[in-house]
Amino acid sequence: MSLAPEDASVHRALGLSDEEYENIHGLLGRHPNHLELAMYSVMWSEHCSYKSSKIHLKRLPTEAPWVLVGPGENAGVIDVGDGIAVAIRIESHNHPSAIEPYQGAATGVGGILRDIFTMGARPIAVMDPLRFGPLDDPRSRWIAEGVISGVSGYGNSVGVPTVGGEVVFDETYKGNPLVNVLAMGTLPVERLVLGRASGVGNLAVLLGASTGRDGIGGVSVLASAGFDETSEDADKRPSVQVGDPFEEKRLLEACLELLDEGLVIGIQDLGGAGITCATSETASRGGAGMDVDISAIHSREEGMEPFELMTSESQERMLAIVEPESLDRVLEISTRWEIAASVIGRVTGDGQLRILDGFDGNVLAELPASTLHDDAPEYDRPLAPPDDLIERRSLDASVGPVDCAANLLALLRDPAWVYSQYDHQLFLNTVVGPGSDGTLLRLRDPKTGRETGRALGMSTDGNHRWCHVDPRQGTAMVVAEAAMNIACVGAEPMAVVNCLNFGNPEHPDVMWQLSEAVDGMSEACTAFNAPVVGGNVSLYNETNAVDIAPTPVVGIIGLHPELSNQPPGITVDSDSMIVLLGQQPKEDVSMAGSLWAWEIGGCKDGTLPEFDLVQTVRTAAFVAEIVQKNRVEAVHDVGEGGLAVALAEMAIQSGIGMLINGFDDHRALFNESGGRVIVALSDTNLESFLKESTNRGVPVQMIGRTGGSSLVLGSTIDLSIAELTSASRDELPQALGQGTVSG
Amino acid sequence: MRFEVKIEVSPRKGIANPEGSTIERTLPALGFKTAGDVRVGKVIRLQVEADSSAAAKTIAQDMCDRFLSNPVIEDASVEVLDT
Amino acid sequence: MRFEVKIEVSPRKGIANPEGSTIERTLPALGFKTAGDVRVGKVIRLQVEADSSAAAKTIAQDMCDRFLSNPVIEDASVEVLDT
Amino acid sequence: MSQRVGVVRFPGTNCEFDTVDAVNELGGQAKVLWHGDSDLGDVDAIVIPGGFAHGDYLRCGAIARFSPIMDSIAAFARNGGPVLGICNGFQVLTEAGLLPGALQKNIGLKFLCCMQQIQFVSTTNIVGVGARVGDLLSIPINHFEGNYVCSEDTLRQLEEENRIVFRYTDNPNGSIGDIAGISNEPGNVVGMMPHPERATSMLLGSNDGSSLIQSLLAAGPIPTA
Ligand SMILES: Nc1ncnc2c1ncn2[C@@H]1O[C@H](COP(=O)(O)OP(=O)(O)O)[C@@H](O)[C@H]1O
Ligand SMILES: [Mg+2]
Repeated sequence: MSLAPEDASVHRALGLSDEEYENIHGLLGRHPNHLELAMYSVMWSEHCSYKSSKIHLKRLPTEAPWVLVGPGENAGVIDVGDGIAVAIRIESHNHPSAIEPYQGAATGVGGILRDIFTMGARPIAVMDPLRFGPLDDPRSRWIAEGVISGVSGYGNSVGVPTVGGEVVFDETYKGNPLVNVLAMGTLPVERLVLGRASGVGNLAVLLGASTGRDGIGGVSVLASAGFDETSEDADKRPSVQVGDPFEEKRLLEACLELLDEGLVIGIQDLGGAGITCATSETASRGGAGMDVDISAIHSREEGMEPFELMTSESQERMLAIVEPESLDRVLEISTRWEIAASVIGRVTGDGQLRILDGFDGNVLAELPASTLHDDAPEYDRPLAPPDDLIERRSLDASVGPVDCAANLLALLRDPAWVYSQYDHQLFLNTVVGPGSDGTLLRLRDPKTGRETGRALGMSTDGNHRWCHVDPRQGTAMVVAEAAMNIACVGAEPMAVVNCLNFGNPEHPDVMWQLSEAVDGMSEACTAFNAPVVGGNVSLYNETNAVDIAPTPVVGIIGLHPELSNQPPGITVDSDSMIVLLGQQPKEDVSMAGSLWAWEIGGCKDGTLPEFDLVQTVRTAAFVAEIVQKNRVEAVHDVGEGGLAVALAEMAIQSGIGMLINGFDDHRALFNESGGRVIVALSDTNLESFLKESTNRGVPVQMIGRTGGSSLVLGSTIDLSIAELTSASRDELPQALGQGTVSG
Repeated sequence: MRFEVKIEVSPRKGIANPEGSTIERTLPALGFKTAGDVRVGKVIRLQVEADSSAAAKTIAQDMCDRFLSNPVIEDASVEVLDT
Repeated sequence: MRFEVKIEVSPRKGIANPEGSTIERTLPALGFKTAGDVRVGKVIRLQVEADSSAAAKTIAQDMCDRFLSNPVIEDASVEVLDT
Repeated sequence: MSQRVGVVRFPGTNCEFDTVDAVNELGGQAKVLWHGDSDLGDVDAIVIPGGFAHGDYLRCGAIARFSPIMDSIAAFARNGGPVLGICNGFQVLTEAGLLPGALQKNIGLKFLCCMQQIQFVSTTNIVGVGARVGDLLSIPINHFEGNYVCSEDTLRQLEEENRIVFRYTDNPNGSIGDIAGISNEPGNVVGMMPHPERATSMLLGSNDGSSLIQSLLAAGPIPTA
């Protein structure tokens, strides 16, 4: 093989620093050639190597007796009893979605699903926490509309229901949307497979779509460059990938059939860094090496260069490691599902990843497989809080143009227009779908389909406002909010996955945010006894050198132990009592980080309201229990927009008014002090409920009654249900449903 | 003046075209053994009010770039038809 | 010989064309005040192996009638392009 | 009685197992039929379930209708065998010419997944056993192309021959005449956009779909002219 000594420009153009280049030189004991350099550059990119964040992620709690697979594999896996395991993972597709919103989101869904079936699980749910620039910005509308259509177009067609998510609009995401996608699947515990290649002589079979020039260098270009309006997006055009949900569906069914028949030793999806990543990861995890025949790769275009084939991010491909005896059957199943299959590799015993032109042909690259990720750089980047932190925290976020009724109308936004575009019912598991707090899915045996009488609660949550004000407490509050959402459908937390969406890690304040967020997440996950089983880090979320507000997003999963009927939901009956659970804030509670402060008051800083994590854990446990026992008629947690928004949502969905006493100023109505839940129940049950709640150490307060056709909130708000409804329901269809332009 | 404009939007070369490839895979089963390289695009016809044919083309081109296609993955051609 | 064939499939006159009408409704809001009468169709390009251009057209027409268009809602036109 | 129900699976179908579950739950015996086989085996009825057969590329159902199993289904239908197409299944039946008309994109150009109210217009078909004209049902829809279109002649014929099975009470997709489902003339072939299998348990919000599936199980072959 020809080893050309490198001139400095090549590795830099590929995004490798001089130091990283020296490192490679040392590992190989010689200068790498271009192909080798390309392989290191994709594998050592931020996206694949987590080089800036790894050192912090180690502080997350990751263990519990029910955790079967923690972070580091394609997906986290937990044991939920009855021989059933649940695989779960979340990922970002932020940068691709900024350029081609539909395909960016579509391929985001496709990618995360492969992470799930790679583990041997059938994906049964997707969730899509989405964040866009403001609705009055045309390009942000275009991105939002495209992304939502992309999730819908791909998710519905591939046949996995999208059962929940978030949709947030804020200035901070203008130019840099956040498109995170979570997927969950179930599998019989004994079918768990891991992405490893072992057994010298075993074959690596590339399954699925042909390899084209999609996302060549996409890993480095798309994941490590911010977008500014001056640079022509055109440069990044060839990197866009197009998703094919039909190919994915066939690939999924074929892979599940291969797994059912026990035909694969290991299996790995092809994501970022394509074949380079899949071959090196499977080989090094299995303590093996691999010979890869580049001429065997089925490609979409003529004349593709080896480095293109090795780094292409073409979608809908998988790499299966099979014994030679099984090959015929593997090919038979592939043919039945109309899936292309090529033997592209052989497992070897020497730990080397060799790229060959024909198994007996020229050696194009040769490197120790494990060096591509085990030896990836790890940085302890400088971190520091912003210089003006103290000053910022001293601001009063409660000032602004107070008009409580008008403020309430302005803060309402029903996401139904979004989730009604998603099939959220497929597989007949959706007991509580999008539109309440958590989602609740029947848990059925993945082998027999038999009901277990139990259910899985899920929610995704993020809050850039809280995290901007205080990334540590803000992140803890986000985890608590997620836990409270699933408590509202009767589920107790078991595990968390997270997507850390942050700005440029070369900025010390961004690294500080990330580090603080990790600590806040650790504290809260420990308190809820919900270890982190997986995650994803997305950095360089910036526009014109301005970083986004820190946005850690968590996905939580928990169990409802005994499901006999639908949980109460957020809709109330007439003439019920309304009770508020959880610690009530003082009159002068801080408004910092609240939706009101950002959208109405215009102040983005201050100090977050006090947050009692221990009390919140206790309240969440109590809420889960009363939901399981059907003790209440309705339940809804207080989140964004505070009590006023939560009550309005209940009134709108029920079509029934409320009369609430007290809460006479905007602080009381819109503060976002954590850990509070609204419940509705009948008069006859009230007495005993209040007593029990107090006995359980959960503060409780009777605040009003349902009835009539208006929401009367203290002395400042008296709005008809009709008015509230149109303010909330019409906004998204009016802004996004009428067609959008790219700007 | 009113001009009839025809806009053809097609997937860029090198970009995957799942619809085209699926149709292509189907053709042999229908007895069309001799066809291949299928690409599917969109064609949009509309009327534009403008002072001249050139002005109509400019309007249609703008519509095309900002609304009807995404140049990142699609090529578009605009044609003002004789009337 | 290989011929490049272009097939245009368009919504039948008299049959509602939701895509066209939506674009039409949308255009004014996006600042395109001067356009109307929008119809959205498909264009399918493929290669056909045949002895002559006329033979290629026959094959493509057959494909079109049996598969590529649905006469209940669509009209189709077939064109063999010069090569 | 049509106890044994064949549920057709094309590549891209995704509601086949939900349909199997619903049929089994309601006392039938469902089995999945692969689109590439032409033998229907011993089945008393066929359901073509929802999903995206062949990715719904070109047009929904356009590729599926060429699958080997479709000729057998056509023959089965000609002999009066009960055939129900749900959602994508309805689209396949129109493409295959077993039902008239076509299904276009929703008028709002968005996919729609939500509960929808429909009303029985005709009960002289395989889903109408035990039902009365005017009965209201809440059944989810889940489609992008559910906007039924046909020529005026066809519409008149459907009306005259009492072949409109359901109409929406609040038309979500622009369907001509608010049509949510139709049948062939004898009533043994029915296509409908709403998903009855998704409305078979109060735990999931409605069981109004159960009666339709029970009707299918109760209906025998219908004599054809
Ligand atoms: N992008 C989306 N996709 C699917 N469901 C969504 C989306 N956005 C919001 N939802 C659903 O709408 C409901 C309300 O969302 P949200 O206001 O974020 O809830 P909460 O404040 O309780 O976390 C939830 O059930 C959520 O899953
Ligand atoms: Mg909530």
